[in-house]
Amino acid sequence: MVWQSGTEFWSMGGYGLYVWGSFGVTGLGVALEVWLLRRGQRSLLNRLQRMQRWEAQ
Amino acid sequence: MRFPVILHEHLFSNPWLMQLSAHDLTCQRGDRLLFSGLQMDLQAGQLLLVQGGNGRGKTSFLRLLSGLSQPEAGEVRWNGESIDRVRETYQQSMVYLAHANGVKDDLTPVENVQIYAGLRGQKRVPAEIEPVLVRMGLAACLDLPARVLSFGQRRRVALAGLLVSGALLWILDEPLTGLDVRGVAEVETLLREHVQAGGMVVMTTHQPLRLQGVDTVMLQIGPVMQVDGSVSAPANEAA
Amino acid sequence: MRFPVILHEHLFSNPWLMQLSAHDLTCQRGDRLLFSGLQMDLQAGQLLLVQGGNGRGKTSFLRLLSGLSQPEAGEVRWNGESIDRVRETYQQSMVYLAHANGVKDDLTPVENVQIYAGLRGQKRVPAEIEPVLVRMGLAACLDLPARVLSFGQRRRVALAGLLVSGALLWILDEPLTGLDVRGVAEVETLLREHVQAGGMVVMTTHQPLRLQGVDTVMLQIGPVMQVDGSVSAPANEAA
Amino acid sequence: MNLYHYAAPATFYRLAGRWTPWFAWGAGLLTGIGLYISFFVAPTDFQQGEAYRIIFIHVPAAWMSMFIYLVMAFWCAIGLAFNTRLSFLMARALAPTGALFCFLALWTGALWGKPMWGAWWVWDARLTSQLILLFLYVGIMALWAAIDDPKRGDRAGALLILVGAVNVPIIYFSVKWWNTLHQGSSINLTKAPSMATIMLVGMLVMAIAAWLYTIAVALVRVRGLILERERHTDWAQEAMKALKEA
Amino acid sequence: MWRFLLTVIRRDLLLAARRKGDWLTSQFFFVMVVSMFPLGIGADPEQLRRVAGGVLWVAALLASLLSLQRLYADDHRDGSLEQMLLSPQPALILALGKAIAHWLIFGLPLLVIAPLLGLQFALPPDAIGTLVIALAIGTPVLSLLGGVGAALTLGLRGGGTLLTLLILPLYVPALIFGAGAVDGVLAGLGAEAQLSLLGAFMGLCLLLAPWVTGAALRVSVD
Amino acid sequence: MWRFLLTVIRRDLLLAARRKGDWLTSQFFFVMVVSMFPLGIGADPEQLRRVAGGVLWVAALLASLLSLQRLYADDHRDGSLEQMLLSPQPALILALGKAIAHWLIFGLPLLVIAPLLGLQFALPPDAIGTLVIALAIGTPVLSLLGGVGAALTLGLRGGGTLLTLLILPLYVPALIFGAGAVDGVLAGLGAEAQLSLLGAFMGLCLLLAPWVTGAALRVSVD
Ligand code: HEM
Ligand SMILES: Nc1ncnc2c1ncn2[C@@H]1O[C@H](COP(=O)(O)OP(=O)(O)OP(=O)(O)O)[C@@H](O)[C@H]1O
Ligand SMILES: Nc1ncnc2c1ncn2[C@@H]1O[C@H](COP(=O)(O)OP(=O)(O)OP(=O)(O)O)[C@@H](O)[C@H]1O
Ligand SMILES: [Mg+2]
Ligand SMILES: [Mg+2]
Repeated sequence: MVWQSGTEFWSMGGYGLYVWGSFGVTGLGVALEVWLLRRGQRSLLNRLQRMQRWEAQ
Repeated sequence: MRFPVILHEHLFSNPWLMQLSAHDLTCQRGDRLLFSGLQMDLQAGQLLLVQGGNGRGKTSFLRLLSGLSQPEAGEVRWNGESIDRVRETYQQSMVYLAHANGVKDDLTPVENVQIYAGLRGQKRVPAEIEPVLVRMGLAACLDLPARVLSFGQRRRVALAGLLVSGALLWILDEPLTGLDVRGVAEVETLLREHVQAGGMVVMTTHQPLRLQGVDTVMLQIGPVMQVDGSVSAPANEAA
Repeated sequence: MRFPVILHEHLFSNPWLMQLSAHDLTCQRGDRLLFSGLQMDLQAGQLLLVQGGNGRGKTSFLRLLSGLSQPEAGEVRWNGESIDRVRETYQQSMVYLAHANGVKDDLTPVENVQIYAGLRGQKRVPAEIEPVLVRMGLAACLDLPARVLSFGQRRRVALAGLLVSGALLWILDEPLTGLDVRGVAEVETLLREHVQAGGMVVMTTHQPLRLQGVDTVMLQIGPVMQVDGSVSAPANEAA
Repeated sequence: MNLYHYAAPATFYRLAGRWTPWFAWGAGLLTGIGLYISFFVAPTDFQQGEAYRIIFIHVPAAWMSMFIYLVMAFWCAIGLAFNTRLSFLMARALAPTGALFCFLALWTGALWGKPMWGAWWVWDARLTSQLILLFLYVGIMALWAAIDDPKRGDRAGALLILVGAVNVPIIYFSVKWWNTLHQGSSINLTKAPSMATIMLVGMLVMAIAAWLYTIAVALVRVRGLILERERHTDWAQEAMKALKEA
Repeated sequence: MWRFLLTVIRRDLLLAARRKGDWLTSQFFFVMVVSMFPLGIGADPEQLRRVAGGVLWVAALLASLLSLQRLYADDHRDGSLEQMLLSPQPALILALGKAIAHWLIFGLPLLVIAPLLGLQFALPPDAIGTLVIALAIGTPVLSLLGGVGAALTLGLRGGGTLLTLLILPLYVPALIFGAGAVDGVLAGLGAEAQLSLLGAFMGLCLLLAPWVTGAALRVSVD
Repeated sequence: MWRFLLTVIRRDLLLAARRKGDWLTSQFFFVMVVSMFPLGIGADPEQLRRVAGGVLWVAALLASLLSLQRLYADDHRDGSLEQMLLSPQPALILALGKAIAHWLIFGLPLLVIAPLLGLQFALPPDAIGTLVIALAIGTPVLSLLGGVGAALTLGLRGGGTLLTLLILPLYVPALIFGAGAVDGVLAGLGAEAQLSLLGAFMGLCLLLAPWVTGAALRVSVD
């Protein structure tokens, strides 16, 4: 095991800001993309249905 | 004063053999199906009048015919061959007048027409062009920049361009917009002369046209419209 | 379906007292004198039909009336006062439809009309606007960007803008361009309703108009034109 | 095997739906393993301290951003040559993820650079060409966003991507050249001197995870695009019904 | 009058929102011009820091020019400018509304991006702070003065380039004070004097520019 | 085909001549951007000389962008682009003709002005010579690549700024080799290598760009 304690893990030898900044933003970016994707899917479905109903008229 | 229309001076041994046809054309704009399965056949010496209400797809159809846009399905043929394959010959024999005039604001009518001919590979000197412009009623504006011309006068410049092209097939999208009564009469004469000399015309208009003696084919896009608001069934559309 | 035209909802205690007149108007464009000494007088409940061939100066005249350009000599008066002096009241009661539609390509018809009204200081919710657009035959295009509309449909959006404005005086430069037969009939109805309700209209067109029952005044700019090409003497022009 | 069969939208839509979960779960699993290696297995670097752990994101992100662009260019070339609509959709589906990785490479690089070089940013060849790649991605997506007509968007975007694909290597070498000519190596992009095998393994695991993630996301996106384009067809209507029930 | 002003602003914001991403491109242009410079002049951080203020300001001017070209031109072409001028409110209000909308779309995002670019050029934090303040005071000047130029060149052949020609000289004071403020901080001289001059210039523009723009618009549609 | 190519070129030159002074404004823009810099970054001659190559090249890129916005846009709007595409010649020739005309109008005058500006920045004569040669090789690249961007963004919302976004990154090699050549001379390293790379890049563009532009034009009017 590399880490002796939780605090040591979070401080990353003084580089915590940089390391967690990198991993954090990466996580955020991926989460954002997945979220946008899901929302996009849902709104696409709604839009398609609306258009279908409209075309049926 | 009448000047002869300069007609198919080029290439064609016999214009009477030419033929334009559309096979199963489908046109979709955005998510809207404008028409599908449209058939059309036009011989030399005929005029095709495309009819339909606003937004039914007349302009879209003419753009397909001219090759500017590609159909969703089906194809347009010139003498039996897809226009994509014979693009060069086809475009040599065809002119297209759109809603927009294609007139450069900074050039005079004469220069506009001259360049129009040049782009089609023809050399025209002003002396050849001026009579045509005079015939189109622009005698007083020969050396004004097109910018200052009136709405109808700009349309006339575009029409003059067609005339000097000597093309066999004219595709005209509402050529009468903005023309005064005399301009309309002049265009009617032009159409008659062109078709009777073996030319072909595809055109749209919302105004009444007097085309006595012209072999006219009708093509309805979308439902037929009566003024009282009733709508009859589509004619050429396999909806 | 018919929806009432929203007419002069505002300010005017009695629209029937309004009057638009032109006094000794002279218009020069470049080195060309289009007309001079032109007189005109229009009362509420009248329609002024401005006639003349292409490039005679109809558009130039309407722009003078609307205050967009300044005459070389003479003046335009609204209720007896120069429109330069009463610009605000005048513009409140007037709408002007030019050759260009003033329709924003990126907005939907509803938004276009809404903004048009907003610029005139009026708040309109979509529910008020949609019926007007439907009346103008745009039911199927309410939420398309205007960019994809056809030529005639864009003109219809501009006309709908006029309708919701509720203005008393309409200045219309060829309102019929690009409209199909049903659109023309619709505009005729609108004009009739508007004038008969005490509105005023100044308009040009090259197409025949059926205006039975409308108090119509004619104004000829330039020589009268016959289709056979003969030209009769100018009517209102002191050339 | 008939390739055209798989290129048919309906078939591909169904296949993509079947594959997506596998890729997604694979990505999740490998990310877990990769993160475990990055933080709990890989030892501290004797030169850079703990800051070097950024490498486990930085390098996969940088790789992906470049690779995705190449894949897009490949699909566009196929699309233009054979007029297969599906290929353009693939390019469209990949671009946002490519841009994301490009941004992440820049971001993590900047965060790495501050402790290592004392500057968030230097105008080094790699960094600069990465920045330009981001500009290209953004340009492509802006072009797509500006064109409503899907067919026109497909082709215009494809032309731009191909022009970019010719240009990116030229840009890279030109920047590299420019940099080496101008300044002495006051700052070097030094690799960790001896990359321990375990670091390499961690990076590879993360890179594969990024791959699987990209594929999963792109498949979902391409399914949406297919559905949108084909919604007039019968199968698409049925698929929509099925989706609504789910 | 308020309804009119608000409609003008809301209209332009709506148009910007509708053209997805379009409004962002002028910010991207800013970023890109700034990033081009190191490629042109070399990567020496010391040298970059010294030119940073000037480069950022010049890029801001250019970006504003680019977006200004379409401030009135689009409306003019499709006839909606005439319609706006025919509305019952004075043209002054129209000009003010358009300038405000332009600043919201163009200037505000610039304030957010500028610090990041400052970092790329290795500017110290206090210089970055000054840069942002200077931009906050200076970008309204760009929108206001730019409106004058856009109105004057409306519908002229070559309007876009002519605009540049007319406007860039007028921008000079903003450029000098703005870039000067940043350089002042870098040189340890402080930036108050430059910033207050910039503020005074902004006030002057706010008073005069809408009025001139309105008049120019009337002339342009005649 | 020659008649067509010549007509296209002659047409654009005629249009430029007719809009008196308009074509010169993009040169003026160039001059002005370059002159703005000393205002922004201070007047130290040593520093100015060092940034001169980069500043001149960046200004040339920006000036070309400005003029490119209207390369096809005007023709598209008034319908004459469609007419040109409907002429019997391939769109490739059209694109080539437009690029040549653009270079004659934009690039050629630049070659005349650039030495004067070089003097302003206290460049030595040999550096100025290299600058002119580099511009002579590099400006056709700007016209050719720019044509691709102009064709792709035709008629789009925010075409002008979008064009910038698409094209500036592609210009990077021209910028680097061009500015590098000048700096190479200043540093006493010679410029042959940079110039020949620039030449190779130009050749590549000449081969590919008209083709892509033609395809893009067809796509854009569809
Ligand atoms: C914003 C800043 C940065 C950017 C845009 C960037 C970009 C890149 C790119 C594009 C690669 C992939 C290159 C390849 O595979 O050939 C890469 C790899 C790498 N980068 Fe960065 N980088 C940045 C900062 C840094 C910093 C600060 C360090 C370390 C001090 C670093 C260390 C590495 C290492 C070790 C690799 C792996 C090299 C290899 O596998 O060949 N990078 N970076
Ligand atoms: N992206 C889109 N989404 C939905 N509908 C569209 C889209 N693009 C075009 N359309 C519709 O396609 C039609 C195009 O019509 P077109 O211009 O061919 O009509 P037209 O018959 O020439 O009409 P007009 O007589 O007014 O000139 C319009 O009804 C328009 O609303
Ligand atoms: N600078 C100028 N020099 C000479 N003549 C000019 C100049 N500017 C405009 N004209 C002329 O003034 C007239 C303007 O006409 P206007 O646009 O008012 O005509 P109109 O009656 O509306 O015609 P249309 O029916 O075609 O719309 C045109 O004949 C034009 O040639
Ligand atoms: Mg039409
Ligand atoms: Mg008129």
